[in-house]
Amino acid sequence: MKLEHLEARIEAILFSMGEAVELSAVAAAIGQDEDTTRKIINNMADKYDSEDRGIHIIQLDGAYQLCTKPEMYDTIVKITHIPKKYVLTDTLLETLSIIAYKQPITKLQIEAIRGVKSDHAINKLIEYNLICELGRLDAPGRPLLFGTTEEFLRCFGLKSLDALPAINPEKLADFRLEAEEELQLKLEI
Amino acid sequence: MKLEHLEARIEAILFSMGEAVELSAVAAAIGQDEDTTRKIINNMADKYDSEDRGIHIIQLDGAYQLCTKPEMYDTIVKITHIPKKYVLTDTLLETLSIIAYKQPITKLQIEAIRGVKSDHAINKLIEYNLICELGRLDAPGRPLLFGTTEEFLRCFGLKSLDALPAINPEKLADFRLEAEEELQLKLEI
Amino acid sequence: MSIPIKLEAFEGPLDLLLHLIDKNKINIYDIPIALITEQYLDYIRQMEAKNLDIMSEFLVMAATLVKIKSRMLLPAPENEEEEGADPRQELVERLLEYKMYKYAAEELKDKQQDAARVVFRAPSIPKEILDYKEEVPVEELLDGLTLAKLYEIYKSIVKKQIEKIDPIRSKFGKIEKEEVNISARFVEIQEYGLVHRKFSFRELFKDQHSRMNVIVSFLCILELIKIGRIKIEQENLFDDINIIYMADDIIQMEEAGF
Repeated sequence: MKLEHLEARIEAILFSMGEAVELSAVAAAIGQDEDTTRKIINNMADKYDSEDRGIHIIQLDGAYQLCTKPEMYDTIVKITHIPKKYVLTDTLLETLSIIAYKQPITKLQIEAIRGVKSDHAINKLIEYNLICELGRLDAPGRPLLFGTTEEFLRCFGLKSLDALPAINPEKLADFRLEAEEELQLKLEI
Repeated sequence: MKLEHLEARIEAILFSMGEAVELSAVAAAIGQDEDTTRKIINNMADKYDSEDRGIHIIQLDGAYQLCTKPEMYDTIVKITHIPKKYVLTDTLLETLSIIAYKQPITKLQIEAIRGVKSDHAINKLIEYNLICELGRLDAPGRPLLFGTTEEFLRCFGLKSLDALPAINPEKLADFRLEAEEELQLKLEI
Repeated sequence: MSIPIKLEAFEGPLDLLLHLIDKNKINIYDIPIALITEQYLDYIRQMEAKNLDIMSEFLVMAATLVKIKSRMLLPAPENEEEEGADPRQELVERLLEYKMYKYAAEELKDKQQDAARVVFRAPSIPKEILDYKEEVPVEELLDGLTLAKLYEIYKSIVKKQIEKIDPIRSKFGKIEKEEVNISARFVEIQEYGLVHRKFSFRELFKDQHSRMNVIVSFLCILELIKIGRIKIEQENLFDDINIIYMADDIIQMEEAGF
């Protein structure tokens, strides 16, 4: 099978599926192994980057999805009403970031960090499909464990959880420095 | 504005709209007259005909729409019918084991043992044809009784449920004693 | 001093604390507990105690601050070996962790704004392709599962269930809801009166002595006195109260207008 035909098939798959498609599924559908398929998709991604294309392939945790390029936003808004994505309140963002960085995590652990009840925030995040239940912790009461969803990756433009913004290393260094200074002070006393 | 940028915009528009878009609407969105827009779209259509593309532009009564090429049909059938890998989750295994060893059993009894709601697990096991309804318990509300299916037995090469490994023999003796006492009580009344 | 920001602006007690630390331009590791506690309490005073849940969370933090403050005022034990047992340490750890996630939340907010600029499309798979439903292969589903394994799982569940039983509470008796029917009791008392004519109040509870039953019976007696169907007498203080039934029939509660 010619490479071009395989590319065409992958484009058709991603276009018609709409949602993110696992690499393994794409590979099975075009009858190639995953490594080859990944290479083909990467090659396609380069072509999409060309300036006469308005769409491109994004990667979500080993799955692929077609979407418009960010710079097309203004044009699309002109022709259609893009449903406003929900605005996340500070409460929701705070809760979401704890879940994103500490998953899998229980409600109690979230509340311990925030210092406040978080039922409402958790329910809202589930409603928005940004987090989901990941099973239960094998502890008394078998509390539910929460983690982020694929939709979370999509909404925040992350390829995978590894792409979560690193918590500012400079800030962390500052904190450490302060702590050391403090220690010095103590020793002097 | 470079031609390439206009093409990119049109692709983004057709992709995000999904349905057919009137020429006039496309023209307005990219800020060009209809003639120019038509020419650009025709030019794009030629590019889509290239064999590395799986989608193309179709024209419908002066409107344009993106869709997969007809020859992609088989590929799309394949991607939607990729045999899934079916596995029993821990929750399903847990529920199945309870039903296997305590059948016939009601949903409430299962939930009492597991300590959590089990509707989803029971429904999935029914869907997988591993358990089935065995009738109703003669108790208030006449709850459904569940047990394992013949399919389940066949898979484990069991002739009948008697072949299921015995539950802790001591426990079983206890159960029997209780049952007998209960019977005695009933007879006395 | 007053803090000119509405309380709802804070996510919780840690958030408020961070704000105060920031406002006073102090090092998180070196919180002047006395000053912060005062400002913190000041703040709580301005709080409208509408939501007890929220209020209590702030109060817990205030109590923690006061506790740390008092511990810092106490002279340290002289033979203290482990240095640096700063009572603020735990609070500092919590604040740092919280600050980290608050910071990450801001970063995520930016990411979300960028990511919101792309548009996806809905699936467009022909219906006839989607409608095709595959049968679930049971063999595959049970692949690798043996009866022994299934039995192990079952045993572990049963074991967990036994461990879960509370050794103390499981011995408590059952609490049963009792049903006392006033109108039935109203008729019952009259029936008893018609047969016995004169009887003691106590007699009415020969075999039923739940509190609710006594109360309901007492109410019925009062009502029957009021409508003149019975009268009562008591010869000496603390003697049994005798009830004399005077009517020749029985009326329902509705007829009595009870």
